[in-house]
Amino acid sequence: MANNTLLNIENLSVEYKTRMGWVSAVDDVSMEIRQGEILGLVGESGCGKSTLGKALLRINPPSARISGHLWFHGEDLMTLDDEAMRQIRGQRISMIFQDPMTSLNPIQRMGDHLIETILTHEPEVGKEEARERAAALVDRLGISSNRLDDYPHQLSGGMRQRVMIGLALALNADLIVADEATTSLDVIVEAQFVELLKELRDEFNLTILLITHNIGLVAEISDRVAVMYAGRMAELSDARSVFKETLHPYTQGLLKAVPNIQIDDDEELYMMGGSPPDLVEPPMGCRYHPRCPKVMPVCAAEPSHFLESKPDHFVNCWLYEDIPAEYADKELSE
Amino acid sequence: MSDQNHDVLVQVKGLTKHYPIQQDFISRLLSAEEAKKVRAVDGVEFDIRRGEVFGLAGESGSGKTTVGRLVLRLTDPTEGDIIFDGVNIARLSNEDMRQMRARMQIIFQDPFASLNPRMRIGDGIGHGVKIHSDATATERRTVVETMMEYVGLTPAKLYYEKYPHQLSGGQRQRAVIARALVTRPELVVADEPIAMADVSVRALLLELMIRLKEDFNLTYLFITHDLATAKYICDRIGIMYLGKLVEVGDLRDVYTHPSHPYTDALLEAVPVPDPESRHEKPLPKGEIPNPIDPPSGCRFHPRCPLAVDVCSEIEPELRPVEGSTGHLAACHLTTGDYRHLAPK
Amino acid sequence: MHISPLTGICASSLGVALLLIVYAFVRGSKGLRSYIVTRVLLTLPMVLILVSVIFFVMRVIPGDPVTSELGPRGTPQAKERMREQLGLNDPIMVQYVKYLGRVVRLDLGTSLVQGNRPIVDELSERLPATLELVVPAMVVAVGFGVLSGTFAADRRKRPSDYGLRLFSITVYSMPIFWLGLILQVIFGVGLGIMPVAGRIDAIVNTTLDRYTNLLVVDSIITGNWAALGSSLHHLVLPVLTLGLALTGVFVRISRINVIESLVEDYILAARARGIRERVVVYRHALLNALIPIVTLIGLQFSVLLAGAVLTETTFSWPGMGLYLVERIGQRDYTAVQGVITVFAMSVAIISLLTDIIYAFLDPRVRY
Amino acid sequence: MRKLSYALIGLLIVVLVVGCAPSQKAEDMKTVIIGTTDEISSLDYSDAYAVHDWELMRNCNIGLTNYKPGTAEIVEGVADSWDISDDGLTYTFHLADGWKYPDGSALKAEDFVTTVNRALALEGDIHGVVATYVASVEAPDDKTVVFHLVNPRGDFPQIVSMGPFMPTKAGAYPEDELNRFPDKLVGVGAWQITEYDPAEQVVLEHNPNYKLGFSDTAPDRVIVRYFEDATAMALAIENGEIDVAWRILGPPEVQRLEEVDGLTVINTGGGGIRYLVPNHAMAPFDDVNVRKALAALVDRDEIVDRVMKGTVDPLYSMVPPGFLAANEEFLTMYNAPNIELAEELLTASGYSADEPLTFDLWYPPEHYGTHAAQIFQVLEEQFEATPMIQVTLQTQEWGTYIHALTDGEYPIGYLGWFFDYPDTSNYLDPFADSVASPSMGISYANDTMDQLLRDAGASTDVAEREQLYTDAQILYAEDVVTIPLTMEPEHVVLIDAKVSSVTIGPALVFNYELIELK
Repeated sequence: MANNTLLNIENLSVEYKTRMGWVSAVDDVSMEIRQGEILGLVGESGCGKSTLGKALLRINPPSARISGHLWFHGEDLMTLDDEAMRQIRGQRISMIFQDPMTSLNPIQRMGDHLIETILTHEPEVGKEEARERAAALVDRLGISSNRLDDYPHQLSGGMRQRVMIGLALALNADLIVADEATTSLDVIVEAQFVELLKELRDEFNLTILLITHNIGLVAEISDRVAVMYAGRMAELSDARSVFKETLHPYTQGLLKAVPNIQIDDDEELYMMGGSPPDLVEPPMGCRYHPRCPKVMPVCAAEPSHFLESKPDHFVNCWLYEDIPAEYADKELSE
Repeated sequence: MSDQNHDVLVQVKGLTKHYPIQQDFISRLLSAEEAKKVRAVDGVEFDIRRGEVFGLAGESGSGKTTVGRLVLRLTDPTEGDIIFDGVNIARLSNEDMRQMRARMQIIFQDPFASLNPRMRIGDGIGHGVKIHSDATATERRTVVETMMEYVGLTPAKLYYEKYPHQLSGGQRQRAVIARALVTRPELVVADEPIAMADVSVRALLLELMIRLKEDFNLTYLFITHDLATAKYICDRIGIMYLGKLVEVGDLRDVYTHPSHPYTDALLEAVPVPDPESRHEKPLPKGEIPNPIDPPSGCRFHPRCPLAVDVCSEIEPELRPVEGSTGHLAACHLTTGDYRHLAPK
Repeated sequence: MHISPLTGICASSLGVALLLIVYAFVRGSKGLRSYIVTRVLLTLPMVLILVSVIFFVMRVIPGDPVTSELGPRGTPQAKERMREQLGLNDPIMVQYVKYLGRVVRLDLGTSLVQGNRPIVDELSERLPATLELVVPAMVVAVGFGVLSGTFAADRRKRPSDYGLRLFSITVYSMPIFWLGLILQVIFGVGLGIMPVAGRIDAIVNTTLDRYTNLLVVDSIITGNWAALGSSLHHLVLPVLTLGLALTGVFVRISRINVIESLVEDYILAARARGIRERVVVYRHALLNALIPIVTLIGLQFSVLLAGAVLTETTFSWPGMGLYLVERIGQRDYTAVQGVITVFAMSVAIISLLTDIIYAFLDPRVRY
Repeated sequence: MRKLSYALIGLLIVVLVVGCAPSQKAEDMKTVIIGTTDEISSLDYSDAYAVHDWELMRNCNIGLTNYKPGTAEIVEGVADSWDISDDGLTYTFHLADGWKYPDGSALKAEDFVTTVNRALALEGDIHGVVATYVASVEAPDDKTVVFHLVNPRGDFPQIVSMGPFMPTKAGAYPEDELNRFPDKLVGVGAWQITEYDPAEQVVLEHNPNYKLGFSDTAPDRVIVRYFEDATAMALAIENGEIDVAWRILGPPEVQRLEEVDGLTVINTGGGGIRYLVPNHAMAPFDDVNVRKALAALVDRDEIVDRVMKGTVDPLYSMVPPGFLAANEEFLTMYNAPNIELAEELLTASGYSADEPLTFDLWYPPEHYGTHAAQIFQVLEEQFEATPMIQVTLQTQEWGTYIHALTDGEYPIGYLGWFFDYPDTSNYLDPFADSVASPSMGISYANDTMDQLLRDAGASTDVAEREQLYTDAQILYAEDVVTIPLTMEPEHVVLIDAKVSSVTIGPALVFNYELIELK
């Protein structure tokens, strides 16, 4: 574990109860989030990335079953009682949600969102001071502070998303979890948002976990990239390594399937076969094996492990792991 | 501007749609100005050639979705003509229009919302056949199952009986496509058809749409906000901003030589999945303004990095880009009379 | 000018409405302001229409007031005199215009029975009694209903939720007079701690000077604490009865609305900011849920009046509802017309207020 | 939110504590609270014509004559003697000394003239009653009141005990219009009304100058509390909120309260009667045999026991017990149920089992209480005990019913009667006098009966009147003018711990000063 680890996720599993049965949304995920980095967490819908993000704040629905450890400043967040956890939220770890329209209380003024957050965690601050801080904050985010009394519907989409950032920044949280924070934005606004996020990271020394399905966005902003598939971590490394020295077959396929704006090459988009698995009854072994072009006998039988195959480059694939003897033979025979 | 060399299926001329704003009668009584309205689409002109994929791109609020609905006359235009295969459907009676509808279909963005949750997939797909033809139930079922096989809902007999919630997102979108194509239309308006799909599914859907186009001789009006996706399917593309078409032309021309600063900004803002080529160019300021009160002159001028005085005064017209016949843009500085003012 | 409690109450409720409207006007957005102006201006024709409908309906319903009052043995002269007195000999439009003129001056004519008292005097006694019953009942119903509905929503599918839902269905489906009777038997006759009838103890009543006929108000302004205690004491059971009967709806509606708002994204976002759970539920979720509830309050007003009739009978509470029923039985044509006029005007004012509060509460509504 | 809920809880506690704490007001006055479901219609002597109004008036004032407490017997009131002219048309009353109003002013003969003249001049409810008897009135001096009558009336001493013959001080009421709700009600009686909250209560306090004085056990103050319905009043007395419950408790309340410990329920007799109304002007009830046959078939005990569970009494003459000459002629003459007699009578009129007597029997469904339908089912059974009768029950809403009945449109119907003033004549004249009878839907006319009733009315000799009324009742039963069925008793309920006794007579006069407290 590196010294600059901010949050260490250890064997985190989250299951939901649905009518179909228990869904294994996050399955035995371990990774660390480092101080000051932007960690991009990518994956397709239903891969468990949002569930993972919510688990960091322990705000999954009450029906969820969570296990594992979340080491944060020497404490395991999983062992905290509700009140202690509440104090962590917003103050130490905060979250930016996907849809800023629905994530802001429609009948609460923009400023009141901020003031309420500040006063909740710092009750010793006066109301006036909280308002001044809120004003300074939105000003920094490029919104005129005389719009503090506006209601969410009076703001544009970009402004609303800035308010969401403001709420996350209001208490100088150590870690910001941005869950699909740009999905509802148009390209230009999204690009502006990404720019702002980068600026803020440098200015406030933020640590950001950027959860998104937009691989281009991750490439634009992330220091390190984690790829999730069907509830498991597939690959994790610095951005360049993931994009340029891709190890996992899923990541490889995903990158080839991403539309590219560059017009000079006329390549066809890669078509990944099959469809994401049903997590009520996930495939045995490696969950990607039914779609994997490099599938081996072992893949269908035993899950691979998330290991550091190159320095600081983790991957969860039998291609990079010693295959147990009984399967090694089979491969040879085929 | 219509090019006689091509067989034009749809010609849109001066298409305009204004929505009046709901105002209470007192304010209307008190205000001396004329009633305010949302200028959703304001004088848009383009052709769609038979057999091509014409893309329409822009941010939300640009009016692209409204254009799609106007082309099918799902809403009535305030002004302008829509000539579909020689017939001006903007002026057709409702009954004539109803018959025309069999020749045009729409695919919506959200497959969940556009499939009746209480109808079996097969019945949902066959619904249009029921309305537009007098086929018997068995004939209908055959037609539907053939189309389901075609779009990849195989085995069709199995999927016919399922309900929307039992399908994956990609399968639902296939069902929506099958439903649109089962009546064998000539024109398909696809409104963000794959925006909701995951990356791994998206390519499959694009491939499917292209294959269907070839097999059924379709013409697409492909509405999207995602320029990267558009690249893989569109032959020509129009860029809309605040109810106006600001640039139109062959996709390759537009992407390689964007001739409107807005097109340039849009292309520039698309994130590239390569951490080594992160973009550096400055972005346009602010957001798309309110279409109730659009800026004067060029509607993009308040955000335009190149804007000069004239941009706020005179509204630019679509003009051919130098050296290209089918590539037009509406910018004083790149195609208009004020090229000399363009910053070097 | 003689100020009766009726005119006083009309004036003061209009004043309260005006204050509320002015407050909303000053605090609200431009859109809200023009909405308020429109809504207030629309209220005038609405009241006019209501009052006109009452006038014409009273004239087409079968039964000649003169015959029913004087009976079959009334002499033609007596009938003629009475027609003259009631102005029934004028052409209908003349009667209509005169009637409107009188309504504006709050002159509702004189009763045909009970010593021909002016209706305004009778309502001056009855309206305050009803107000004193109905307003706290509504407060109880809304306050208790909304809070316990929210509580149930917060504890969804737990025993307290099931308990409250059972309770709400029970009180909702229980006839009011029966509920009242049960309370009377338990707390009055059984435990002997609550009075079962009337507005105030008869003996204490002799010490109370009446000004507004709102006994609580009168006892406070005259500093008569025994009367205050007694009138509050007498209020408990009737208010509880009417309040409980109305509570059921509010429990159910608030529960459903709060449950709906609890799954909204902004609730999750608020939790993620570490906002206290109680604040999340009672401020964020409840305040959003309140918006549809405000409309319900307006709609429940007519139910409230119907419930007031039954409660007033059960507790011998001399209010408007009972008066109306009594006078319909006695064919007291002017009294019925007067009561309905006052009811209609209060419905108009209440609906005006709920509309404005609704618009004020929900900043998204643009008019 | 927390603050708000604390505030609410706090408020609730304050309400309960303040509310439950006993009233601190030290009450030196012995107060009796009487509950009633009646209401005040008018407190103008020249107008009022309702039982409850008169009850209040009789407590605040005294006419020239008065009822002896607890009886229907007329004794002196403020007049200690009176003379009757030979032609019976002039009555001269002599006032006793010492009668004073609460303000100390003395009663004057002129005060009677004031009331009666206002009643004659103004269109009050009582106008007709006064005008029927009185031609004029004068006060030759302060101590003498002289009435000139329209016709000779033997019961005039009863009549002058009524409201419009009570004294009012000059100026107490406006001369040219009625004032139904004066601020105070005063007279020379034991009480004065000092406060009136409409629909809530009336407060009566002593007339300090009351000539007859008060006993030690009499209350100092009486509050009459108004109730909207009998159930609430019954609960209120059970809960001790009122000390006396008086008029009008329904049978279910009476039955229930009789079971309650600590309460005494007294049957005071009553003035309300119920009877069948045959239309003598319409077939088949123009035939006396038919009327007699019904009289022979009606089993009143069955109605009383089976339907009314003993809450009403059987009535065998239109004159209820307690009134002058009241007898039970219908019992002695027909001894119902007597099927043989009925069949005999019907056969005489040509009816048989093959050609039975058929008629519609009308009643209003609700006006006379919820038991009406049951009563009429029982009556139908009783009539159809002989195969010679077939009855069809018919109902009609009260408003239409009463008009149709009194207009003579029904062959036979059902009505109730309550006296205008408590005298035997008031139970016979309206039905049997040929002038009044048609307006009651009866249309009976018999010269002998008319003579009997007019002689009795004019007679001033009690024994003579008694004889005449006895004869009239025999004739009444023979002709079956109407068929008396039941009598509605009035009940008064007392709280044992507080009230020892009350005095209420058949005339339903309740003198509050005669309430005895413990």
